[in-house]
Amino acid sequence: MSVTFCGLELAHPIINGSGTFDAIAAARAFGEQVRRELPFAAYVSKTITLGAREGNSPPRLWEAPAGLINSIGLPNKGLDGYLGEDLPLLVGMSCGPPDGAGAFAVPVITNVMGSTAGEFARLVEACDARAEIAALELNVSCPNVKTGLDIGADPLQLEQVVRAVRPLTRKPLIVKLTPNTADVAACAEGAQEGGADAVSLINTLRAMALAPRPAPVADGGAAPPWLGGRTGGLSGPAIRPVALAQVAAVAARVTIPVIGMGGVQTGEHARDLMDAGAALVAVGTESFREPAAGARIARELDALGGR
Amino acid sequence: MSVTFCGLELAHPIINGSGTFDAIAAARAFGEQVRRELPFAAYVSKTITLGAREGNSPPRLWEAPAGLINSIGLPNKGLDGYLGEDLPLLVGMSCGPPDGAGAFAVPVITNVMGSTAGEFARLVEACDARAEIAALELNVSCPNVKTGLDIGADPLQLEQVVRAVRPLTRKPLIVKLTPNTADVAACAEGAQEGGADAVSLINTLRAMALAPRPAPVADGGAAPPWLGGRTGGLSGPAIRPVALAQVAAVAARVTIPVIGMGGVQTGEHARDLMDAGAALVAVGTESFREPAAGARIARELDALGGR
Amino acid sequence: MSLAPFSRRLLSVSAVEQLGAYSVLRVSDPDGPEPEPGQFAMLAADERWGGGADERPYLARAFSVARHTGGESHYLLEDVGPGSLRLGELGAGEAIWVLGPLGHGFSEPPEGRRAILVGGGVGIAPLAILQDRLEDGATVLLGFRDAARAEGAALLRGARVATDDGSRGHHGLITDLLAAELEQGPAATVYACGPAGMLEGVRALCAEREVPAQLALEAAMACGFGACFGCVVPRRAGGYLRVCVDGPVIDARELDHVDLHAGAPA
Amino acid sequence: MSLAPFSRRLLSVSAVEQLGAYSVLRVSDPDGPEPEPGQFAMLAADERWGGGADERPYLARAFSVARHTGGESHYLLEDVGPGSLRLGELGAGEAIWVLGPLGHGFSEPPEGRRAILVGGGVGIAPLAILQDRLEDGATVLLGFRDAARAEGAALLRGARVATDDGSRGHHGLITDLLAAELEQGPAATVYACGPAGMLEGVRALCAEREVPAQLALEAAMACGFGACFGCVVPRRAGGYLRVCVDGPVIDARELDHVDLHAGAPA
Ligand SMILES: Cc1cc2nc3c(=O)[nH]c(=O)nc-3n(C[C@H](O)[C@H](O)[C@H](O)COP(=O)(O)OP(=O)(O)OC[C@H]3O[C@@H](n4cnc5c(N)ncnc54)[C@H](O)[C@@H]3O)c2cc1C
Ligand SMILES: Cc1cc2nc3c(=O)[nH]c(=O)nc-3n(C[C@H](O)[C@H](O)[C@H](O)COP(=O)(O)OP(=O)(O)OC[C@H]3O[C@@H](n4cnc5c(N)ncnc54)[C@H](O)[C@@H]3O)c2cc1C
Ligand SMILES: Cc1cc2nc3c(=O)[nH]c(=O)nc-3n(C[C@H](O)[C@H](O)[C@H](O)COP(=O)(O)O)c2cc1C
Ligand SMILES: Cc1cc2nc3c(=O)[nH]c(=O)nc-3n(C[C@H](O)[C@H](O)[C@H](O)COP(=O)(O)O)c2cc1C
Ligand code: FES
Ligand code: FES
Repeated sequence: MSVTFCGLELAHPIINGSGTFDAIAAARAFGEQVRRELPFAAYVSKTITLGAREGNSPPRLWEAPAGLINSIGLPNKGLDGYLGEDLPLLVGMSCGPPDGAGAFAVPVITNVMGSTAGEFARLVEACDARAEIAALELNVSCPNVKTGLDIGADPLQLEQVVRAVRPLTRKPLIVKLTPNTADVAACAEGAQEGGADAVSLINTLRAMALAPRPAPVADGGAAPPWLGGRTGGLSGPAIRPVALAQVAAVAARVTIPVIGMGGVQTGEHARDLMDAGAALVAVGTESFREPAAGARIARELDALGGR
Repeated sequence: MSVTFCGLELAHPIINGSGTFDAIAAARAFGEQVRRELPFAAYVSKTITLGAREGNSPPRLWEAPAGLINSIGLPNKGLDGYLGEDLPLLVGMSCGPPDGAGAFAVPVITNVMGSTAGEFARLVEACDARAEIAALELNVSCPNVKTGLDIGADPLQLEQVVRAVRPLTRKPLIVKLTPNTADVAACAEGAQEGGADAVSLINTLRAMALAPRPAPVADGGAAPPWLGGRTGGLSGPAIRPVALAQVAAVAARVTIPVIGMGGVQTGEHARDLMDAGAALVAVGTESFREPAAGARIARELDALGGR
Repeated sequence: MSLAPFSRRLLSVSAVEQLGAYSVLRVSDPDGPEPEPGQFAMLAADERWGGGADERPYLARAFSVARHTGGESHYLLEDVGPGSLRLGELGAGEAIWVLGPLGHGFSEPPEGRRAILVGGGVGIAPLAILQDRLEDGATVLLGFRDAARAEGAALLRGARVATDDGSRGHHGLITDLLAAELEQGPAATVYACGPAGMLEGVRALCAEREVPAQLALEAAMACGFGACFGCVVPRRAGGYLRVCVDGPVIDARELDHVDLHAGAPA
Repeated sequence: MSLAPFSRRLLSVSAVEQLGAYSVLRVSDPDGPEPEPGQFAMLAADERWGGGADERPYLARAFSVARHTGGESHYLLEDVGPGSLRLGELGAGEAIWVLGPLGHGFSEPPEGRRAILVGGGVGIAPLAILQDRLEDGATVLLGFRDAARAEGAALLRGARVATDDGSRGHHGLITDLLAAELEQGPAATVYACGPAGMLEGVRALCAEREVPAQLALEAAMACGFGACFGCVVPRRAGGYLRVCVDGPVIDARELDHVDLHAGAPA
């Protein structure tokens, strides 16, 4: 069931969604076994930005029908902190194939976000210099400083950003598309035109929750947004049907491989995304409910007949 | 708790979402009581097109986590059939205010969709000529014949369409926005600039389901899309957090009133949308689970203190 | 046709009883309208409707009224998914939402024609209440996959049974028995309910012999009262019928064939 | 700190018992690691987790280990929403998913300082297992809203109680009792768990008197093992702490104040 993705040999097609599994923290909670038996065939880092970020003020979570709204705000140590402190702890992890035979090395995919093409370039250059990083994922769900719209929501702008960073690395370049757009397939095409080696989707859907009543709403007044970041992103089973539609639309339009994600909880959900055209499947929110979900899903997928 | 919306006196702020309540069929199933005690303060017709449409081939439904995917395909008798056969049956309905005092007349809002500005113009003109129609709702979730993208997904294009039909009627003109876009607030602004009297949102999120296994998937092959229309639209509780975010974004940007909808099941959900800026709230999928849901939600909203 | 009250009603479960591979859900409904044979109701448990496989069920589920007697409605359940599973778990006294009776039921047999009731699997349900109401009795032919399911035949009186695996009654299709029956006496009206394949067999057989047939169809339903346009089957004359309001009982001549997609894939 | 097995485990409920306004959920876990006082577990019912109010719960819920004895873990539940409601409904023999023990627990009192345990409401839970493990005994001060909740005090031995409505024990805040206690003997270490307002009172009181305090915090959690970054509270030195991996027990000096938003609004 091992697969090759952009030249990387993977034990199985299940990886993690960026920002949904912290291998370093998990090893603190569960011990070193996490590093030897990572539930994912590749490890995607959370989004790294040039400077360090604290993230949004709490509350950061709201449970929705069959889903979760988060407004985490991309807390991270910044590029230097990541490369200096975290990356060394992320190398050398391994995972088992679903059939239990042998162990596979787990490549690190580093997810980065800039707010300009220039920032993206600096991030990509710095990551390119590090042999421990096997591939890069660009998080383009970031507002354009001028228009306020996500860079990734506009096919042309996206193409330009990817084109600008493409020459800076020979490592596989994955573009994580935003689902909050009119035509995600056109965005995927833009990424491909710009030189991306793969696209991944879907990121979370823009969503909101209001403060629960009664407290702390002033009498008669409107309830304010609950999350510190005002809006957040919806993930989990609720978005699975949207993910399937977007993955199918993208896979039908581009020739580069697609990483599908969004609400995957079982091997059948993973197979659905692969049937729709995904080469790999990422698990996000389901890992919160079950830290070893990725390994279970890989086994279930295997039992379904390899895909 | 009665409200005025675009000059219409309504018993309460709860109306139906287009295409989710067929008053004529309901009267066949439940009797004339439906017409006397409609659960909605205004009745929104399903989407009417110039020519008659059969709709998509079945299957048309798929149950999703906390939601429903439909691929109905806008079946309708066409403009002439609607105006000639259905409209006469839709006038004269009444509903009670939540406190049970007296009866209010229920105005008819006719929802229309064209595939070009010209088609929209013909639909609006014909509806304008009918006194039984109190207001018009334009469904702009229709693909532009040239670009394939929804007319309503592009602020400029939307503004042009609205501007073109605006002079053709003095009846209130509501624009039903598509949620499948990068910046729904910009689209709302476009509608307002074009002369809309109100906007309504959200329509369903583009979604997909694959055929359940084992049958009828050929062994080893990929499961095909299940729905006759391949993709469908996701509605119900799953999309409520997305609806809240979009309604809040739109209400913060436009000055015209907003009709909020998406996954509303209770008075609290309606209040949330009103807190986010909606003047009226529409109930869609919840009516499928409970035909009189609209009246219950109006009562619950009333009990919460008027909003 | 009996009209449903314009609101779902919170009723109480009297009992759930096993009947071979099926279960019979009995709901106390002393004040509800008397359903007609072939009508159905949309059912949902009051508590814990949701949270099953894939976070479902969410919508209510359609079930034929199998019997209505002593102020109780009976429904025959086959556990095929999260909705029927949850309903089958209900205990006496638990609350259930009922919207119904809905839809257009069976009509009386025309003068001079005897009734033949043909049921397949859980589709025997509406034939039980039909048998209760038919004054002149009827021939009853019921097909099942296996003997465990064939125990369901006890729902009707005097049924002749066929099973796919031959473990009870005739080894083969129920349409074999119907063909023989029509051979003997073609002055009949056929009332049929069951899987799409069986209904198509019945339809073709009756069409060939010019025997009138009333087919009780199934289709995935979101609402049950004509609101969603989701439950359609193609009509011979073109366009679609809504199974919930134009059916579920449809004159076989309205259909070109019984569409496999009408209900769940078998 | 005890490490959790790297997978949630399907365990079996031994019993759910009422304790005044609370219930005690007992889960059989003979093979699991011994939790340390202050550690917690993420719990979810195996069946019907979902389908409650607003189609929730979806994520697992954090509960402090209140006691661990005889191969059983005990959790103290207050019914505040769909998750705690569902867990409280579980019956003996039903299956429950347990991820844990998680987090960083209480540490031993420094030499020469006696332990004062201060609990509020359902927050008394981790103090029970702490009392079990403290060799030298401890002063126990527990505050509750009313007498029905104050019955929870039976979870610990020798507790002095305060209630907001005066229906049992001291009429007033538990911090009143703590202030008096510290007046008498300031060579103490305070272990506290309860609502944010109470914890802030304890923090301020101890800060003023330079008494060390260990606060067991609550925050909305999606994962419980550092994956989601959702459970943060502001750290005095700037930035945030993740309550699940940096806590839930945090040295009071790390905090500028206990944020009301840390947990649910009271
Ligand atoms: C008029 C009428 C009368 C009926 N009478 C009876 C009766 O008397 N007794 C009885 O047992 N049944 C009856 N049915 C059928 C019953 O309503 C359906 O089988 C119902 O879907 C069961 O719900 P479930 O959750 O148990 O199964 P579901 O999960 O709904 O599965 C049923 C079928 O639906 C398909 N399916 C699977 N997943 C999904 C999904 N996510 N969304 C949509 N479809 C899906 C599959 O093909 C599956 O085989 C009747 C149906 C109709 C329309
Ligand atoms: C380390 C730790 C230990 C804990 N120990 C215990 C314990 O021993 N006993 C105990 O009873 N509790 C304990 N809790 C608290 C418990 O985990 C929460 O109360 C939990 O949320 C209950 O789930 P629920 O579904 O019952 O309630 P919820 O619905 O989660 O409601 C709880 C609060 O969350 C807020 N809320 C409401 N709706 C939502 C929503 N949709 N999304 C997010 N928040 C919402 C509200 O403010 C509400 O008051 C602990 C928490 C932590 C972090
Ligand atoms: C708490 C949380 C944090 C996330 N952080 C990031 C992130 O840092 N970068 C990113 O590209 N995506 C991030 N995501 C999005 C996920 O990688 C994934 O695209 C999305 O959650 C959909 O998958 P799921 O439904 O399986 O969770 C985050 C999602 C969640 C729930
Ligand atoms: C079965 C179905 C049919 C619909 N048909 C239409 C339609 O004809 N025109 C339209 O503008 N919206 C249509 N909608 C969208 C609804 O009006 C509404 O915008 C959407 O369902 C979100 O609300 P809800 O979650 O409360 O259902 C339809 C929705 C459903 C579920
Ligand atoms: S089930 Fe909705 S129209 Fe028939
Ligand atoms: S609960 Fe997820 S990081 Fe703490």
